[in-house]
Amino acid sequence: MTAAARPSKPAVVGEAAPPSPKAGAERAPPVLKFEQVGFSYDGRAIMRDVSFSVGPGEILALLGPSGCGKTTILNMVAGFLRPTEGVAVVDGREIVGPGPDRGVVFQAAALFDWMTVAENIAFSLRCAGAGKARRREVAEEMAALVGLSGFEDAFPYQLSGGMRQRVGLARVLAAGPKVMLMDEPFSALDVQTRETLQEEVLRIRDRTGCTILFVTHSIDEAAFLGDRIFLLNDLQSGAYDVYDVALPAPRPNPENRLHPSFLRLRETIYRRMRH
Amino acid sequence: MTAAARPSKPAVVGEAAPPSPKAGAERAPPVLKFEQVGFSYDGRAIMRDVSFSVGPGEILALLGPSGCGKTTILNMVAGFLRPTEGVAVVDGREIVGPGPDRGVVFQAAALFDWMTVAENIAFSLRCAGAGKARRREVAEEMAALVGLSGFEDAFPYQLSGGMRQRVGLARVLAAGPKVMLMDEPFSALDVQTRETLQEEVLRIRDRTGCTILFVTHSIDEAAFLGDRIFLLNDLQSGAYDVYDVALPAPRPNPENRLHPSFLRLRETIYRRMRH
Amino acid sequence: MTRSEARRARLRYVLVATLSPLAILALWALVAWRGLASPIILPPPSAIWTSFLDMAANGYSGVPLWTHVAASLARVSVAYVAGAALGVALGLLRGRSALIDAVLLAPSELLRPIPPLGLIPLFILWFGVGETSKVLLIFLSVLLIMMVNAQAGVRAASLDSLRAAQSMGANRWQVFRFVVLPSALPQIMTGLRVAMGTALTILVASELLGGDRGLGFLILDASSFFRTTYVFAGVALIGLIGLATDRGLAWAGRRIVHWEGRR
Amino acid sequence: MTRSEARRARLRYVLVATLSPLAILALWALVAWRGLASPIILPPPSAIWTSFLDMAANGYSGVPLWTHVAASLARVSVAYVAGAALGVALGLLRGRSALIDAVLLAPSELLRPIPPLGLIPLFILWFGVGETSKVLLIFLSVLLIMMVNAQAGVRAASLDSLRAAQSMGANRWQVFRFVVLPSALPQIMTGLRVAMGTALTILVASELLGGDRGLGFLILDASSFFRTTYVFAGVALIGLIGLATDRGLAWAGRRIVHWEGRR
Amino acid sequence: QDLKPIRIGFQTGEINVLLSYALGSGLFKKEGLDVATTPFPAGPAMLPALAGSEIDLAWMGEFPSVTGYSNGLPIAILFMERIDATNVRLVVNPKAGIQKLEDLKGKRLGVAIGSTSHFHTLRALAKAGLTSADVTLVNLTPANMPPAYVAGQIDAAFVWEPNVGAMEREGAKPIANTRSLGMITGGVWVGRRAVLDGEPETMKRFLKAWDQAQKDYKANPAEVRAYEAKRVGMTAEQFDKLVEGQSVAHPTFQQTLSADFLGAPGHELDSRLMKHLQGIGAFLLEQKRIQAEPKDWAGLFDTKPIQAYLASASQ
Ligand SMILES: Nc1ncnc2c1ncn2[C@@H]1O[C@H](COP(=O)(O)OP(=O)(O)OP(=O)(O)O)[C@@H](O)[C@H]1O
Ligand SMILES: Nc1ncnc2c1ncn2[C@@H]1O[C@H](COP(=O)(O)OP(=O)(O)OP(=O)(O)O)[C@@H](O)[C@H]1O
Ligand SMILES: NCCS(=O)(=O)O
Ligand SMILES: [Mg+2]
Ligand SMILES: [Mg+2]
Repeated sequence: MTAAARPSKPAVVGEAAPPSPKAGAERAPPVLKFEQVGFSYDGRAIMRDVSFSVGPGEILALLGPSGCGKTTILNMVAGFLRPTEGVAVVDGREIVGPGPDRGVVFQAAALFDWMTVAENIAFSLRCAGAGKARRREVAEEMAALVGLSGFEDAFPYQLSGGMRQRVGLARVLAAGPKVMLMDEPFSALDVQTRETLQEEVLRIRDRTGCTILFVTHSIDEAAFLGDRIFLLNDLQSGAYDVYDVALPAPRPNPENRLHPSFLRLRETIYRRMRH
Repeated sequence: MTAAARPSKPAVVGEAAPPSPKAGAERAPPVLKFEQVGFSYDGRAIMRDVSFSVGPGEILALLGPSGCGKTTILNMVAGFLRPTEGVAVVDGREIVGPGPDRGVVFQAAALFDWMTVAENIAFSLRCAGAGKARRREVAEEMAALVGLSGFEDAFPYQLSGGMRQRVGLARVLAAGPKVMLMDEPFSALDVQTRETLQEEVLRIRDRTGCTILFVTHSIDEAAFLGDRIFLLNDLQSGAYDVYDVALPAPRPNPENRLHPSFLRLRETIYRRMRH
Repeated sequence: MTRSEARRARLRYVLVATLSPLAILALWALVAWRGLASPIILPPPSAIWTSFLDMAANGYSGVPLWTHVAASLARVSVAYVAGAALGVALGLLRGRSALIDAVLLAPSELLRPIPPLGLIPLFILWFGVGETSKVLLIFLSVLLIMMVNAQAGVRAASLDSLRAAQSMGANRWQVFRFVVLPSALPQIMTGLRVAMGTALTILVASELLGGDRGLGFLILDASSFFRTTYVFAGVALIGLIGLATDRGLAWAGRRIVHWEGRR
Repeated sequence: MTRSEARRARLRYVLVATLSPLAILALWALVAWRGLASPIILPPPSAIWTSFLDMAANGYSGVPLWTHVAASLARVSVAYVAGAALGVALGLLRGRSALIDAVLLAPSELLRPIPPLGLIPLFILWFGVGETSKVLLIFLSVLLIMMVNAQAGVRAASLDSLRAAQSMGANRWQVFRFVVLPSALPQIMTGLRVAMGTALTILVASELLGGDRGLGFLILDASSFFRTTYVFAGVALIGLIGLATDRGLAWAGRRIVHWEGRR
Repeated sequence: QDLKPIRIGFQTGEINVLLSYALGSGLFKKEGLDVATTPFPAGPAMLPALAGSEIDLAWMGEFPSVTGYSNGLPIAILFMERIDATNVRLVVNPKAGIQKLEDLKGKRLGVAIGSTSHFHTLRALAKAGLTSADVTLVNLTPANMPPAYVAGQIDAAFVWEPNVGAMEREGAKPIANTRSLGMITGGVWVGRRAVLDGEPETMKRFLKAWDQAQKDYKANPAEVRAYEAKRVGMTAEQFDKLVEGQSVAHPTFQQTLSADFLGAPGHELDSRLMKHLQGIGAFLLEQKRIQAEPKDWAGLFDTKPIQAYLASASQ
């Protein structure tokens, strides 16, 4: 079954999607492109025929059932896994491995247990040769951003689950990559922290123009953050939908959470997910 | 500041709470009781003066900001940590260590990497001396319950994040302890799976009469599952609120999600959490 | 990495791993052939091979070569299996119980660095000059190494998995068997590899305890009679036994600890 | 566990750990005093102490005791530090690069089980009868053990942490330094403990390589002259050095790998 | 006839012509002995075995017998099994420019400190008017001397077969030996006191068998040597050459009781062997390898079994 032949598309698919609200993004060549990508773990195919592309500065939210392949898609973009079929392209070049242009917020935080919070956050700066003072400065700034001021010198095993998750986020924000791959980055956070950070992500995107792939299980979150929502129903048979999110700019505005088109989209997707 | 002196209690506190909807539970002596419990990690106090009790068959939902001490409370109930002040009591006896009467769904799954999914699920049966066939039977049944049929012989590292989390849940359901301590058990699950499992948890409680402490960041989830909601605002200064949830029985009814008192409670708590 | 890429990588690995010792052998043959080293100290590989064939055909000091090999293998394997089993058990116990650790600490750590040569007189006194002494000497060094590794391995057990087991009703023994042991396996497997090498090196010292068979005896005897090519042949046999067992253990380790580094 | 409980537990540990060797010593003294063992072979602790004092005052074979100790410590420490550094580096490299692993596999695994006694003639030929040979012999065994441990340690690096480092711009060296090395540390620390014990046992063999000072020489010499009390005193010194270094390494290990088993 | 058990320790690194023959040809069995042998790498390793009553009789060089006795081991020398006039030799590297003992000054000498190699070396130096301060003594085990020689690490070495032969094959030239220095060395049979005193019949049978072995050796050397040659894996020619090189003599029991060896009964302290052993005692004391010389030197020899055997044989 090819993408074109798939039935019941409630919204436009892939590149044919209407302009995203991020001005100017639609004209530029895509930052990221999957072309009929398939993937198998040890010979067991878990996805086939996945094609999509993401423009510069766009946020693509990935929604889908547990185990459908969201993390696997992120891993292919990050360059940790190679598609077993098709090609994955970033900035016009086939992805052959990980690189600092693509930062990853891992589903399970994946912190360096042997480094303090500050050292974890400033890791990319250390790799780039930044001095001690500069690293500390950035670490403190980022820790404050994710609400971890005062924990800079704690080790990961002294943190709660949600705090670990926030270090994983801060670490990537500090690196400021061109493409951010976020795998359920807010799943262990309370409502307030979560909403604050959602707004923060939008602000950072607006400021830096970075492109974001955002995996979440929260339809609200997908709709509030995503320029488009990629709903992965059944990647094994190559079935997925793409929804356009039409919310007024500036996106970070909390009012958007009550916008009628927001509520409508939420309902549509909820129905679709429960079948 | 003692619990009694705390200001702005929008609802009733601790034991003084009105009868929970679980019939007959209120008269029985509490299964679980915290009396002015305080806890410090390496001398750093993270909570003080926490008192509450949970009756048999009751579900207490714990909501609170990331890092406030929810996991720590569960760890004390489980017997992994000893209160540094006050006493924690289960079934009338002070908690001195872990026991099979209290099962834990860990925030980070904590699966046994060296065992297959089936072996993980049937672990408690193995400890209790159950035979191979019985263990396989229960493992398959529980795997089906959490939507992991067909993955019985996979190892944890071959699963997605949400699948791992479900194994952690299935493992405790298979053990069928008297008290279940669930630490954000559905945080990595999609809406559909999540709602199915929420209803399953309610059904199990109704069938077995077990008592459940349930940590979540979703207000919806807390309200749908909890007989009471324990809102931990600032445990460091001993500040928390308890809300009663009044929903018609049978609880697992999906209609409850649209019940007016459900929606009202959700709104109250949301406001309170965002201040 | 696709399957065919993986197969090709494995092939290249085996190729390089085979060529590397062959290159050393070739260099050695060249040095010997050019007369750069006295043959009584570094005989050419061919002479060693000749001596090996001689021993294979006629034995050494009246005992068939395979009897020597079998005697040594028997000693090493009995000592190794027993030492590893007890060492792992005690090491895990030490890792779990501060009391047991405290009792065993000083005796075992005082003993571990002691050269086998220093223990030989005592072993003769206590266990005689027969098999017991020889096996015990190897046993002891395997035991002490495995104890260190197993105990260190215990520290790798994650707090959460220990807690999970306890709260699912595992008793002390079950926590041990199902959580502590598997968590310690990476270090135990490494310990098994190191201890096997040490057991083989101790073999020679143990055969200083008297006796007229075994590879250790063969090497000692040949070297005291200055039969260098026989010394080399014996040493090469020990090396090959070591290489084979090590590859076996490493392979088993990868199989057994299949989950390591997979997340 | 509260602070005072922890303090009490630590105290009890130190107490038991001190009493346990003292109990053995007392038993030994009793056996010797009751005449249950020939004093020529199992001399009473007091006789060993006397010999120790004799050596401390008058030296052994005309060389002050501390010169023997210093000579051995110098050899062991140079060999140990160099062997551990190179062994860890090569082991980590082998863990990360299949090519390097393939090249080093056969040579190192053939060499590891070979008894030092089998290598001595070659070492004399190549490196003479001076310090170089002795240090190299110890160096080699430390190197080979550390290589096994470091390489095995690499497997403990979690996939996610390696990936995280790469995607944050770490180059090969930085991945190595900041992820692979720390992940391998638990096994490296264990290796350091095992290798120290082995280095001390090899000391005796290395001092067969010529020379008339060092604890190994002292033990060999005293045992060939059947001076059992001196053998025991020398062995006890090596044991104590081993115990002390081991406790140091274990303590350092717990400090360095502070995150192990904490989740 | 019931067999008397006896446990014998021998050295695998030594040339045991008569023992191999006696064992291999069944002489012991014929005399009513049930012999169990235990191989050892060298003499010192036998001392703990004697102390632990693991063996009853042991063949060893005279050095370890003195150290054992001085350390209070309840042992005594039964008889001198062989005397090696040229087994221990001083060999030198011709390239080092050493022609005579005096030329050793300033050279590097391989010795096994504390052994008869060391003892011989000091005598040789003394003969040339030198002391150990005039040379560099390099302490090496005998087996490590040939590699050290080949590697140019030593200019000379004073040591026994087979190591000395190995150096000679590499071009080293002998310039002194036991005989040329007027010394003696060799191998002795040492027994545990308990056996020597408590098992006279066993001792008699052992000595009878040994006497026969000596006679057979004289009568038919080639046949007797064949057993040991086979054990050490040499051809008859190779083995003959090695034995000739040692200039070995096996004193008869009659000679044993002469002043050259253990001395006539009651005159042990005046014998030449006793003087030699006392010289070793003094040397070991000077080298601080023993605490004190034995108070009762005479107890080191026990000729009663030989006397008993000779008495019964002459009947
Ligand atoms: N092992 C530890 N050592 C020291 N401090 C710790 C440890 N575990 C938790 N803490 C601290 O205790 C506090 C509460 O942690 P806890 O895990 O109970 O939070 P939580 O409410 O479960 O948070 P989350 O929702 O993020 O999981 C945090 O400030 C954390 O830093
Ligand atoms: N290392 C692996 N080996 C084998 N199979 C794997 C591996 N990792 C993932 N899988 C399988 O691939 C499928 C997709 O996994 P993936 O982690 O991409 O899911 P996901 O969409 O991220 O799920 P979740 O929301 O639960 O995190 C699952 O069926 C899982 O079993
Ligand atoms: N040839 C050496 C014999 S012994 O002195 O070691 O007994
Ligand atoms: Mg995932
Ligand atoms: Mg938590």
